[in-house]
Amino acid sequence: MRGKKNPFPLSLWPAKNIMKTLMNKKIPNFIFTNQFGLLCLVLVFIAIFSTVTDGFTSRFNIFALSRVIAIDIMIGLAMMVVILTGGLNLALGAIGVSAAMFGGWCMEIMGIPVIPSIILTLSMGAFLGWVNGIITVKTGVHSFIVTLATMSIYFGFMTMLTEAEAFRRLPELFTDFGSAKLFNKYVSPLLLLSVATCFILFYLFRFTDIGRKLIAAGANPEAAELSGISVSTMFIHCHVLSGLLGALAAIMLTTRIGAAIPSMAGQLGMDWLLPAFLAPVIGGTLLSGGKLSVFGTMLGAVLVTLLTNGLYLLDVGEFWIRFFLGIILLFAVLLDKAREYFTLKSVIVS
Amino acid sequence: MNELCLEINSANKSFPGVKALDQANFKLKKGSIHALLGENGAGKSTLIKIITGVHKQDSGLLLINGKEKILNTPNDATKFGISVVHQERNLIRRFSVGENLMLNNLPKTALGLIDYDKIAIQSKKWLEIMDLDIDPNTTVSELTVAKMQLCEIAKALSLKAEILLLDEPTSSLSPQESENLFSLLRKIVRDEGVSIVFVSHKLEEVFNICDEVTVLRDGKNACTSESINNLDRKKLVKLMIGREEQIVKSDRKSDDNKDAILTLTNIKTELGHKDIQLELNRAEIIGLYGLVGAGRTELVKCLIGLEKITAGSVKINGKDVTIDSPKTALEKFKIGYISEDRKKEGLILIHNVLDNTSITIWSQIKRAIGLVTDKMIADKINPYISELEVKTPSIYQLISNLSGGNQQKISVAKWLAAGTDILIIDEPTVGIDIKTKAYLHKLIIELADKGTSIILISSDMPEMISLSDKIIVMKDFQIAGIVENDHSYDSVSAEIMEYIHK
Amino acid sequence: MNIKLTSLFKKDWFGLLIVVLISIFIIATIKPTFLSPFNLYVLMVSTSYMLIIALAQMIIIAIGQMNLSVGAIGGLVAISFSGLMEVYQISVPMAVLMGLLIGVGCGFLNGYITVKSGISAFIITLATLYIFKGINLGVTEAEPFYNIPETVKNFGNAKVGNTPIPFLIVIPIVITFLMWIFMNRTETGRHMLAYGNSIQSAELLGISSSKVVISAHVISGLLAAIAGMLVVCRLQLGTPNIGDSWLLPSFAAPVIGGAILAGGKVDVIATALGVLIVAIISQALVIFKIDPFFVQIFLGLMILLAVFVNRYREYKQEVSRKIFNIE
Amino acid sequence: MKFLFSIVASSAMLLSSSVIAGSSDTKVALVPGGPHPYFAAWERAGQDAVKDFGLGKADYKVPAEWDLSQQNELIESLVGKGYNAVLVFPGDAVGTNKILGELDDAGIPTAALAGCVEQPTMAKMCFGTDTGHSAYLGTKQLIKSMGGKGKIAHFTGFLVDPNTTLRIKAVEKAVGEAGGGVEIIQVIADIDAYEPADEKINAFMAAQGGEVDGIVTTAWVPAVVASQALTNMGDKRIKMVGIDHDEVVLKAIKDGYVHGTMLQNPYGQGYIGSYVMDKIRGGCTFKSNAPWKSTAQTNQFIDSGTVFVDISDVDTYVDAMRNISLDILKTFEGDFLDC
Repeated sequence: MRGKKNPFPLSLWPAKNIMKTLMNKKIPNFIFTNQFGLLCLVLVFIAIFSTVTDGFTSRFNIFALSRVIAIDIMIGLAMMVVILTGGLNLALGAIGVSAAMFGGWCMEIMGIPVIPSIILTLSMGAFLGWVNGIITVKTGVHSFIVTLATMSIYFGFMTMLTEAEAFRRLPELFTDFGSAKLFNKYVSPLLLLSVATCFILFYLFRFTDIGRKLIAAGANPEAAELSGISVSTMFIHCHVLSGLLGALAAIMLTTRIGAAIPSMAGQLGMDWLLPAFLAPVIGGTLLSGGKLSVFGTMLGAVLVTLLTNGLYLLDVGEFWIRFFLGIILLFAVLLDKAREYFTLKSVIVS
Repeated sequence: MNELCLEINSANKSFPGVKALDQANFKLKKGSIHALLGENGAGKSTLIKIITGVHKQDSGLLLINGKEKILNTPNDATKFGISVVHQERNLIRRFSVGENLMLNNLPKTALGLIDYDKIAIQSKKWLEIMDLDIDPNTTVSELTVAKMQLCEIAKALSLKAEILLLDEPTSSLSPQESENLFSLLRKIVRDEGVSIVFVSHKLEEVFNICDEVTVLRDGKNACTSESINNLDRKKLVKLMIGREEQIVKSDRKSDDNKDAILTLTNIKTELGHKDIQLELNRAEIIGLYGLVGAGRTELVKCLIGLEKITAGSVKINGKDVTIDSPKTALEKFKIGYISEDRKKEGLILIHNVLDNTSITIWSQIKRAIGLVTDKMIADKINPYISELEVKTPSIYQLISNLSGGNQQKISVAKWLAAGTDILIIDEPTVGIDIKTKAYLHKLIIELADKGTSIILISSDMPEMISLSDKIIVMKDFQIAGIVENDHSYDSVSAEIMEYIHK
Repeated sequence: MNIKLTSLFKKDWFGLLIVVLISIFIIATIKPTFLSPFNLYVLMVSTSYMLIIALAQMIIIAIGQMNLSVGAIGGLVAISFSGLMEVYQISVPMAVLMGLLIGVGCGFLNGYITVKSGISAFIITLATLYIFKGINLGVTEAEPFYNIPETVKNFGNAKVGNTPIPFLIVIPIVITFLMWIFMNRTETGRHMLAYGNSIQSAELLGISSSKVVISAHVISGLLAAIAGMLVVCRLQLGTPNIGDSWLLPSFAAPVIGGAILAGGKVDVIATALGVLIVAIISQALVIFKIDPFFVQIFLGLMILLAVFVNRYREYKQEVSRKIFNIE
Repeated sequence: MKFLFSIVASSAMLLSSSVIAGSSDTKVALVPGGPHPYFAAWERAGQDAVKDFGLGKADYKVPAEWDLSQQNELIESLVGKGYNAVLVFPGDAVGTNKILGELDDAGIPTAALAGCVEQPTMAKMCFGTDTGHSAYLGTKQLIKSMGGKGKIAHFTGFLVDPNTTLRIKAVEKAVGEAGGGVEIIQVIADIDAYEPADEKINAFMAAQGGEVDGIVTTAWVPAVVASQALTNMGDKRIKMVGIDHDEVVLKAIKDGYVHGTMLQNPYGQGYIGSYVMDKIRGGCTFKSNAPWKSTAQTNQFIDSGTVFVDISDVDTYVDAMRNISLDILKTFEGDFLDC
């Protein structure tokens, strides 16, 4: 069934398109997109968990869930922008932690007020991302290997400079933001921040020339270069953006924990890698680059966090969660290959 | 004696939108050296791919020593005794020569380990046949290109190959090395009973060693197994490119206001070009003609900044400029390049018509904070889509779903939308159906009339003669000669041929 | 004679051997206890399992792929090995066999899915990393297995006669020798390197890529399993977080040993010397009381440096091939 | 999808057959900082508390890794599941305060167990071994066994563990009071896991083994690995004071390689902690003039007792710990609570 319009790979559903199709009663093409499938899956799991476990819909759990989802979305977005180039950013966790510790140092030791410190933290993240970008582009080495090396370099330097000491006395204004509650105590403001970032990125990739160039460079670097796009600059932009979003995710995690702790993203920041891969890949971002879905990544992050929380509540044993996430990642990756195979194999319209 | 060791009769093969082979046939006599000739797009490479098992023919038979064989993978071809020596070598550069020769059945010692001494002895036998006195333990990467090629032929012999296919074997050999290769080829045909399919664009080599010639043109046989002695250079060239179809008499008035928009003076490039002179006037079409490996595409890629120009000056409207990237070429000097490889360098297959056509104009049409909506783009590109009559259900259709002809129209529309002053078009009509081809020719002429200066690269002689005002003939990365085109096919094509085979 | 010498110089491992000898000499002059029997013993112990881990990654680099689940396989086998002995009182040889089988099984899974799905091994092994670690945590609930049979414990501390050489290093040395034989003297080994060099020409020679990829991953899984069990002997217990810190060193040693990550060029002896260099530097840091986290920075820098050097060498070759030599 | 449904269905049945509920509806969650042998005693302590005090539940739940956000996530999901009292070993002296505050808003009493959080905090109390004092006593014992002079090394736990800084300062204090004859030549921290501990301690013994005369270990895993190292080397010259009651350490004491060990009281902490939580939920509050002790981190500290065990009483350490717990329990309500 060739839909009237095969949507631009990125868009969830432009408003006018839905209205038009509803009027002439044809199934909107959006039904077939990956994002709709995810939305149904999320709703199904919400239904299951709220019936099977009593604590799921409690105010406390929803609030806690909203915070974890917020951070996982941000981490997913930070990895998505690098997957766009067909590459990977293993140093995402290390960049986030280093930026957050730098921010903690600014706020606690240097006494810099909160807002300038946050700006400094974000620029530190962007700088570390820029370093990844420059090395990858200048040497032509696959970004996986470059970021594998920079992961341990960044984390090592951070730990040496801070002697693995946490910054615990952060200003109240900063730490309260993490536990503030909105919509009569159901949702954390962090979630609003993440959703807002999603819309900003959606606007960037869907409605601006830079965004379109980033996607084109990721899809076919040779063709993009010959069409007047400086592919190396675009790849560096992606890594800078990834570093920035990684720093933002780390700031959100720091407000949540209330302290900037070296081990917040685990050994070498590797704990971030699972959520960072799961959200975009489940969300429909092609691992070979050139196709991404911002809202897909958001829904991917929601689905993963929902599942983890549900498994915790179901007393299935918190230890088996990592196993399930591994299985889901494998299925998502196999699905991703099938999707890529499907798009290229479709029928020829002469 | 001369029964056929390899026979292909009435093979057809078509790709989306174009028929590559149309009832082509090929007969290789045992113990003979047979030349397979044809210009770009004549179906030569498709036939080679069928012989070597890379592609399967849609219909038609392939017989080896009289028995029909089905080749599903390149491996089957090797099994049935057909070996190939490609341009890009198939040897493992880090292994030793001996190991490369024996890799698929390495001799083992009693313990099942590789016996390198046995390898040396056994491989020595094959190397001697090729007069290669190199120690089998030297690693391949230390050899010269010529020696590597001889090793590859030795490997084919070690695989008990009866039919040896050499694809442009002398493209990176010095004349002296080529001569050595030819004498060896004659020797192995005589002594080893091997038959050789020799694919080359250097006609003097064909006359030097081949017994028979098959020429392909537009997917059909211009001649089949013609013996070499009743052919001379002129007749052969005529077979290769002689098409009597009428030349599109372009009513281009040759106005002689010579304001040069682009001048290249004694250009040398990193890739090996030497003292290139070129002057492109406004609204003029210059043709760059040459055979495969003449360095035309490479020259153009240096011009738009993909590769480095090491010496000489590039002037745009008389001013000295340096173009360091396609981005500067497009944005500062309005130079566009339509690539010959549509699928890899021209278009983004997984994106739709809207994106591919507008990729060059996003930064031009963006509003505040970089805003570029689908509607803005659609308004800008729809006129070009309709003007070029691109058949697509909607502008959101994926490029991979369009036919070859429509894809080529999109890659042209992309640059029309960008509004370039200088447009470089590389092999515009390779693998395009006749109707679209004629349409593209008309379009190129209209473009020039409207003031765009065009550099046309093509190895399609009639296309070149009907379109370009002036034809520059290139050979071995240098300019062999410049032909003023008066659109009379015979005189111009003869003059070009003169330069090609000087 | 000098032909022999020059060809020696061109070998990767010769340069590394010089670096190892010089660093030992420097450290020993500054701190004589560096050469004390006990210190050599400790050095050899930490080198022992690291050597096998590096070989487990090296064989995958040989075919131009990457195996992120080396640590997870090692950890899973470590807890299964110790768990079987503690919970089910399985005899040591039987437990060793089952441990190896688990390693082979995990390796086969990695190889099979990579070949059948056509997805890059890096992504597949990232997913199986979490699957194997998930099984590990699920089974042990993060509790180590303590009472390991005496024979295993003794093996962990035993020394060869009264020399400082621990039994633990004997197996890795044998395995390194076997791997050298495999990579340089067996057909499958050479086919793997050929595959790593260029998949297209390997297939043209009738080398089946699925056989090569699956056997490489199976061997990698087997080696990871052996390393996991050696660590259990060393630590005298099976703790779930064995293998968590293996990823970086498993890449650093082969890359220091001149391996090309794109595949086709690995050197067993150079990799072993790479492991030795990492061990010596880490040991030196402790002696000179330098911050232990410097090891992380050192490993990262070494990977980048080695990758740059290889990239530069490849770039040199590429340029020379591209220029049209018409002289 | 079918695969996931089957998991959900099977675990739902599992849920219904949980432990038989006691009279009171208090459901205590005992949450350590991460997987570690020290906390194993909490599991039994919880089960005994349910039997002895008739609690609804007292379950020992372990985060998969030593990671504060994983500990927070686990606590949040436990509260979501209905646990209404939380005893926590702080993943970070300040970081954990944040979640304790949020639990308090939700009306759930919390207390720090075996490690304290820095004030101001919403934790009702900090009930654990005075780790600083315990390290101080241990170092004193070590110095005594070394004859008052020599060089010592100090191996301690994770930097994220709130007790680590207390222990490092306490060892320095004890050495300071030894009149200059004793000197700390190296402190190796962050090695409370087997692989890093094994690597670092053996590297240290190899490099500085000759110069060091005494070793004080103030964390479980380093104590085990150090005792093992001394036993392997058969070295009785170097004196060592360990911590906690791992059989390897106890065996080394019996064999004379280790001078003694500072016992903490994990069982008592879990047992009495659950009791206090039940009382608090029952409406009791802490007396304003309760006999709190104070440490560097908090002045709402109750000492769960520590005792030095050497070769003489190494076999009877279990009774020693048990007696301490019973004494504390007997007088607890009288001294601290008014209900």
